[in-house]
Amino acid sequence: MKEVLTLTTKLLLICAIVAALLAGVNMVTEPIIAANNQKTFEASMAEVLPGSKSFEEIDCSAFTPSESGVKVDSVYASDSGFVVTAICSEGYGGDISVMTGITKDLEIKQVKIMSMSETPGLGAKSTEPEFLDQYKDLTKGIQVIKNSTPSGNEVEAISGATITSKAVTKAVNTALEAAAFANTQKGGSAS
Amino acid sequence: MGEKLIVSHAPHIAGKDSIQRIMLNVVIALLPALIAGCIVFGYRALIVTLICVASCVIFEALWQKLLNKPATISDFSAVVTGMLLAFNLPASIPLWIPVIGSFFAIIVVKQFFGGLGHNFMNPALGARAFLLASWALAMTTWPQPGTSIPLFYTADVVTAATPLVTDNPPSYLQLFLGNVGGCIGETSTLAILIGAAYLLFQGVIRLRVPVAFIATVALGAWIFGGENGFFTGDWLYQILSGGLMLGAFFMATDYSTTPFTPKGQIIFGIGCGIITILIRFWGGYPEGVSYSILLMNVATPLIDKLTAPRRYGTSKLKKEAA
Amino acid sequence: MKTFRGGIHPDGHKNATCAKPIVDLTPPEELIYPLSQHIGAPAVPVVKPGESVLMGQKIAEAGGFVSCGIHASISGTVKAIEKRLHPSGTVMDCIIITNDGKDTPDPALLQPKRDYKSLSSKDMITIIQEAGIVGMGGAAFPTHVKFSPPPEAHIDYVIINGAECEPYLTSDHRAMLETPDEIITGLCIILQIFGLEEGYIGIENNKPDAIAVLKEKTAQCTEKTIHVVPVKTKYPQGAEKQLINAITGRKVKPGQLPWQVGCIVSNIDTCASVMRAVVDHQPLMRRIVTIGGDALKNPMNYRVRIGTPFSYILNQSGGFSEEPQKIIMGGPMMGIAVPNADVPVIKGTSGILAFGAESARLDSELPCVRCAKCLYACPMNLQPNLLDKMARADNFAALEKLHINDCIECGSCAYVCPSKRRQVQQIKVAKIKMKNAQNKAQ
Amino acid sequence: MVRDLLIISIGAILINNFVLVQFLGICPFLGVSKKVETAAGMGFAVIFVMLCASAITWVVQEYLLAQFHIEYLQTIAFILVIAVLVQFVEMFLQKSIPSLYNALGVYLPLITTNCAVLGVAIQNISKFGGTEMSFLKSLTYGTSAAIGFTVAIVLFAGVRERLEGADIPSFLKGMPIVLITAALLSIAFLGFSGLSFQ
Amino acid sequence: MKTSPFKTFLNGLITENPTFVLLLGMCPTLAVTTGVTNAVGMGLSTTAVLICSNMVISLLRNFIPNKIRIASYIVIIAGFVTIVQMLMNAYVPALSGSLGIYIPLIVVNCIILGRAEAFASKNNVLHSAFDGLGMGLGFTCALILISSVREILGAGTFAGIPLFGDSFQPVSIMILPPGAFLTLGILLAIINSITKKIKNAKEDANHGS
Amino acid sequence: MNQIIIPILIIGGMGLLFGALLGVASRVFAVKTDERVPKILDALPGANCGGCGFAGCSAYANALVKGGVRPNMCPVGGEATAQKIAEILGVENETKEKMVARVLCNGTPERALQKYTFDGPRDCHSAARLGGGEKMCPHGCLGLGSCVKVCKFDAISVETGVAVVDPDKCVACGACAAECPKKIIKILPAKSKYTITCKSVEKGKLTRHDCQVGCIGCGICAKNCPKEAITVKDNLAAIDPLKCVNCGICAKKCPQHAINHVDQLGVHFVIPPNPAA
Ligand SMILES: Cc1cc2nc3c(=O)[nH]c(=O)nc-3n(C[C@H](O)[C@H](O)[C@H](O)COP(=O)(O)O)c2cc1C
Ligand SMILES: Cc1cc2nc3c(=O)[nH]c(=O)nc-3n(C[C@H](O)[C@H](O)[C@H](O)COP(=O)(O)O)c2cc1C
Ligand SMILES: Cc1cc2nc3c(=O)[nH]c(=O)nc-3n(C[C@H](O)[C@H](O)[C@H](O)COP(=O)(O)O)c2cc1C
Ligand SMILES: Cc1cc2nc3c(=O)[nH]c(=O)nc-3n(C[C@H](O)[C@H](O)[C@H](O)CO)c2cc1C
Ligand code: SF4
Ligand code: SF4
Ligand code: SF4
Ligand code: SF4
Ligand code: FES
Repeated sequence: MKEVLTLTTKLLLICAIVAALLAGVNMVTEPIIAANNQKTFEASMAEVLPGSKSFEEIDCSAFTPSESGVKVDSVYASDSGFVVTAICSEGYGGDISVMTGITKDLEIKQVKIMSMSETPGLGAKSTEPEFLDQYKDLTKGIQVIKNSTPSGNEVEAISGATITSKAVTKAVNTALEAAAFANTQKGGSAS
Repeated sequence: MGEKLIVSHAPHIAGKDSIQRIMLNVVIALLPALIAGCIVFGYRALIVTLICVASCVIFEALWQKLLNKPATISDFSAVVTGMLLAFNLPASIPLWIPVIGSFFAIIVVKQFFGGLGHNFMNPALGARAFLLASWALAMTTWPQPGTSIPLFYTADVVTAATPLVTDNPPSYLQLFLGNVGGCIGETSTLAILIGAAYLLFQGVIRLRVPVAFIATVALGAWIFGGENGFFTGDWLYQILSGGLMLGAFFMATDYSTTPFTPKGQIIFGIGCGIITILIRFWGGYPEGVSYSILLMNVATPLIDKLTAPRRYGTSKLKKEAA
Repeated sequence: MKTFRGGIHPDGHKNATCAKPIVDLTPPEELIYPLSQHIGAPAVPVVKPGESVLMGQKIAEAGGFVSCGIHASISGTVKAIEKRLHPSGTVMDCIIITNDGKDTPDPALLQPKRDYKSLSSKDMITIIQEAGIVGMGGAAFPTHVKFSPPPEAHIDYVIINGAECEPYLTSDHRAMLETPDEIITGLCIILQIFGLEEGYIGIENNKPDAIAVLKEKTAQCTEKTIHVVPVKTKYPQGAEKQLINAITGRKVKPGQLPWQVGCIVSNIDTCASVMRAVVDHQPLMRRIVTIGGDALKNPMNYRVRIGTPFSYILNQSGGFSEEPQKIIMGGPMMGIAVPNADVPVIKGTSGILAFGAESARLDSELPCVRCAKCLYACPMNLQPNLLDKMARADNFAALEKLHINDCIECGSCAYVCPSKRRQVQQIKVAKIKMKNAQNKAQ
Repeated sequence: MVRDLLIISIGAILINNFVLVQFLGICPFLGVSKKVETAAGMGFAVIFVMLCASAITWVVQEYLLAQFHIEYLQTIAFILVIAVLVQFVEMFLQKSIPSLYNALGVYLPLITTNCAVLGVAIQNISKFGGTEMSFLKSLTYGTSAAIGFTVAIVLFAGVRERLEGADIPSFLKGMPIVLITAALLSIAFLGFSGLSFQ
Repeated sequence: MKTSPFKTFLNGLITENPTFVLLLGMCPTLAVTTGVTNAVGMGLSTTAVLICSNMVISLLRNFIPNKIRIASYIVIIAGFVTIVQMLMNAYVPALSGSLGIYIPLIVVNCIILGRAEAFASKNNVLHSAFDGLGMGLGFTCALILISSVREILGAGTFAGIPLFGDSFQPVSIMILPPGAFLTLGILLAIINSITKKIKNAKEDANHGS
Repeated sequence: MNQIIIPILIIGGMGLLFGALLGVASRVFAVKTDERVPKILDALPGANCGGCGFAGCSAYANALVKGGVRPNMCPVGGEATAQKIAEILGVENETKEKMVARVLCNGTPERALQKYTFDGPRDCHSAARLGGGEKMCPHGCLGLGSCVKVCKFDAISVETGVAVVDPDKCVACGACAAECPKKIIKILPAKSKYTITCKSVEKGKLTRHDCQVGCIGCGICAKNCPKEAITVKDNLAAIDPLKCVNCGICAKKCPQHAINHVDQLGVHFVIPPNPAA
């Protein structure tokens, strides 16, 4: 019995000391980490919606996307427009998280892929400006086309990666919807 | 009698079958599909096939030379691998890709494991999967039937996806004759069936695997393939398109990489069928046959182990006491 | 058509001899009688060098119950008892007899024919034992032992094995054509030993003439009902377990002997010898031997005296068309290659085949490609490819699991293998090694 | 709901196979895969441990760590649970099923350091934190991941058994050929990538 | 144990290289070697944890009873890993993002527990520290080697810098899971045959003398 | 302060709980094992050769712990191992004479008559099954190296057609002797350097016919041996290794070259070819 007791005490002691140590370190790093995360996110937002300040999160829990397989993660508003982060789960390799900067007129300013796990050389090309820049200035209801020059509200799919292209577009379309929704809310609250 | 007599264990005679004869028969059986491929895709199909065959044979010979092993290229198995690899490539493939594929097939998948008979994975399909994962674009760019493709080209040539992913599917007759886009060897069901009939006649392959495979795909397609609910699928379309026929008759029957027990062969065929359906209907690839065979290749040793034939004289009901 | 699962279809090569009548061969000057011509203990000589012997006289007696006596097949003088080569390749004690050319029979042979119906089973088995009869289908198991199954045995089938599934061999075929009455009487005797009324003769359907002759003769047989059963032409149709399966549908389970499923199987020539012993007082002195093979000029069927050297027979037939490289006693599938042509015909010699340079050596082996042909061919439902692999690796535990001891060593696997693997050869070696290891463990 | 669980399960077994795609639990995968029987034994041990670990760590996370906002202690808390669990299983096996214990030999303690177990616990939390339903999902995910491990290791062991006696070039003998075999297995599993039931 | 700390260090780096010789810590080895940057990050974090845990465990080697030794070691290791994780999150967030789940998994990296068991629990603090350093750097070097091969072939870049022109079509499979197994397998084969050659040469030299 | 206290309480509490749990479980599931077994296993070389007469090292270790087994039976580990085991067990160790395997045949194919050409699996058991093998002499070495395959110490080789043991590498585990189908390997004291390299008990005339270097039982060696270490029985000479002083006279006198010094085995000394061959 005595043995069990020593074992238990010693394990307790080690656990306690380690826990204390960790708690200490955590107290130091926690605020830094939080600040970091905030900074990265803001930097991204600034990137997709340049020239705007003071982002403010809008509660869009009432919004439901018109298509399935995609959900809105967060919506921020600033003086010059909205930044919507949407996650589409229909990518080739699973979830694709897309951040879209949208002007007040509900036109796309810039699109950024936050995370994805698509095939290198195919779907992964979706992070390149060549593809993403196509979205600039488009509006609601973007269509994906293949093997021809896009016109109007269209983007050309990355060759060999239609699935990825469609998933990204879905996220972007949903972002546009969410922005519109937020706009009405804001408008509503403003009025 | 000057020389001493030879004494050895019985039996003192052997049958006429040989590896060389078997492989040669497979090569012959593959010719109709090659011809069909050339008719559909032009001379480039032939060139790709020749490159594959030549590089497979050369890699095998070089390897054996390098490792001081007896040269066995005369057994023609490398030729079969080369042809089947080519049959799994689009005719428009850049010409350096088949060479790398042949290297992977012969050296990595086959010779690393000890050469003929020791490889557990189908070399041609292993190489196809390797190429597909590496150069997916080139591997999934299928030329339209009848387009002539320059030997060397840089810009994208007009492409069409395999019938499985296009919007307006070709007719059954087109599928049966092979006037559709796809890989070199998989387009013409007719040509493949001619070859398969020859192999069956020669006793090289047995029907167990192909029938189980195709029947499972047909059944699965019928049950799950319909847009209007279960049991409405277009099973005929599913079995005529994609590489199913080529895979079922020529690749799911490869001796080295498929089960040798009769029961195991049926399980293998059914397993291939199920995975094919899974990938075709829910998967990320346009085509499931090759991966289904590869996956079942991996399961083959286990299947063989679990389906060992019952020893003579022991009945089903009574489990062996021993 | 009745048959079993598995098996192979080797080229028969039987046409060369199946139409030629059996020829009686004059015995040579010197005959050699190895003391071990059967399964079991070697026989013990009862004659001394210099002694003169009569034809049919016993020159060695059984060395135990599972053993057999040996009889002089000619009259003459014992020259020596010395070490000579046995067809199996071992050097062993043999009785050498110089032929006086007179064939003076032992007086016992000249007694009037016996009426077997008045004899008891026990008497007949004693007669068979005294006559030195062993199984002539190849294994040379003493027939009196086989005919004395344990008291608990309940025999319902006596099957005469006329399958002759080995390529080249036609001696049983000719015997069925030429001496059907001997065979039928022999079978009646065996049936009487077991107190049965019905007997079976299994014949491969590539011998329609033999089937026809026997069918006709058995129809005339009033004593017992004898069924002539055509079975499919397929090797190893003649193997005991497979024949029993084809004819009765019963399966001899692993480790069982035929009597345990109520069957007794005997070869055609054994059956005829039983008749000659019981009715004619003749001990086992002659047998029918097919000679053939691609190195031989003139394939034949001979009735030869036991003890005749192979070389004598081959020369009498007209010699070789080419220098033989391999000489086989028995069929090419199960027979054994002999070390030289001077070895004598023994009781189990059903054929002598001489192979020339081309067929004497088999092609070199390639790796197994897992074509499964051997699995389909194996009549015992084994996995010869795995047995082969494990035998090479000396993995005895795995071999045990693969039931290596069920293998009847028929060689079907090695015959069909496109990679020319020698599975049986490896199996045979592994069996010995396993026994060795077991003995060591004990 | 069953559909959800089924999708999670297929995802963990086939698409994101722990060993072949996510590289978790490679050490036992390479180490205990010489024979099918031991591989299966190891697989079952892992299934058992993972099932328990998923359940316990989920509870620990929900009712201890999250309650007190000390998620940063996740790693240490989880590994403690796992270590104790494995040691417990080990003692249990040694007493009750000595044959399995002997077969698994040194690898049982290795499950502790099998990153798959900790991996599954951590993934569970990041994927299915909160709500009651997600307890079930965690369990399903944990078990399926372990089944995926078992499937992979058993298939692999089958192939490795077959390699025995093959004429493998000397410089590849041992670990190299084992890794290349794993590479081919992983290539075959690429076939499941992109599988989706949405 | 009269060897110099430097010898201990070399032992970990080369003679008993954890990856190529001991074949430990395979999961991070295979998982994070898609790029050189990740490899360096992983390698150095592991090294840090390894040194610290080796030292502490060596210090406590007479305090910890045998029966709870594994549990104690693991708790200590987990503590250090968590610290490294928090520090990384705070100061190099980009790296911690791409190393993802594998940082907490350093806890279960067999190398660390293995060294605790095999070395730190039997040796003094100085040696343990050097063992940790050697093993850690050995691990790091191995990761860099593997990741270089994979990144160059599979993406055509080194540490993110493009190496080839546009016409280079990378062998993408090399940065997919199969590529990891393949690369490690072939590197091992090469290393094995080199060491064998060296050994043979040495033996021959011995025979000659 | 809570930020520190709570973690300590929770993790500490877990430590407490688990410590207690393990402590209790270790009692409930306690399994008795003799701790000497692993120690002995450590001391044994782990070759699992079976030379000790048990099925591998661990079987021997278990038997040792049970008692009634001598600690010096491992031929591989030799004296040092025996000493260690004796210490672990706390018993006395007795010394054992160094033994070595000797192949009792020197009939290379040029010297011994062949009866046929063998074509089959390269394994002595395989040839032995075919009438005892290629050699006319029923006792001779078949030279297909079954013994080589089973020797875990790489001590046997077949180069000239008969097996030769390297006495330096041989640990006398006896595996080869048990494997040889011809039973011509004997484990003999290493001290005696001269061996009758023949096992033929056939009559002298027959032996001479079959092999140039076979012992014909003439007894010349026995007559010349100063220590009377040689006896002839069944047409075959035998040296008593305990009496032998390695003078080598017998080897010089043997008309058949059937007595050889260990170092000469495997060396091809020239004897005119057998006219009968
Ligand atoms: C190895 C491999 C990886 C692939 N990766 C992706 C991908 O990341 N994204 C994608 O949209 N399609 C990917 N695909 C292609 C899809 O399977 C499908 O063929 C494609 O999306 C439709 O082709 P299309 O763009 O030519 O119409 C991949 C295909 C293969 C063979
Ligand atoms: C040791 C031994 C004992 C046998 N005992 C009997 C027996 O009691 N009854 C019987 O019918 N056959 C017996 N046989 C004979 C076998 O069943 C078989 O007929 C004989 O071995 C020849 O068979 P084969 O030509 O198929 O190889 C025995 C065989 C052997 C080797
Ligand atoms: C593979 C194989 C083939 C055989 N073929 C024949 C055959 O064709 N004819 C025959 O009489 N015995 C054949 N035997 C021997 C029989 O199994 C059986 O031993 C024999 O018929 C018994 O009769 P016996 O004791 O009179 O020889 C064969 C045995 C084996 C193992
Ligand atoms: C019926 C049959 C089918 C074959 N199929 C293939 C195949 O699909 N791929 C391949 O590389 N080799 C194939 N081969 C050739 C050969 O068996 C193959 O290279 C082996 O895997 C080499 O060990 C086939 C051979 C036969 C007899
Ligand atoms: S394994 Fe035996 S029984 Fe089967 S075919 Fe081969 S020799 Fe005949
Ligand atoms: S017949 Fe030959 S090649 Fe075919 S499976 Fe059997 S052993 Fe292998
Ligand atoms: S030569 Fe024989 S006794 Fe000596 S070590 Fe080798 S196998 Fe053992
Ligand atoms: S000593 Fe025996 S086992 Fe060794 S080669 Fe000679 S006959 Fe074969
Ligand atoms: S590092 Fe993952 S199991 Fe060893």
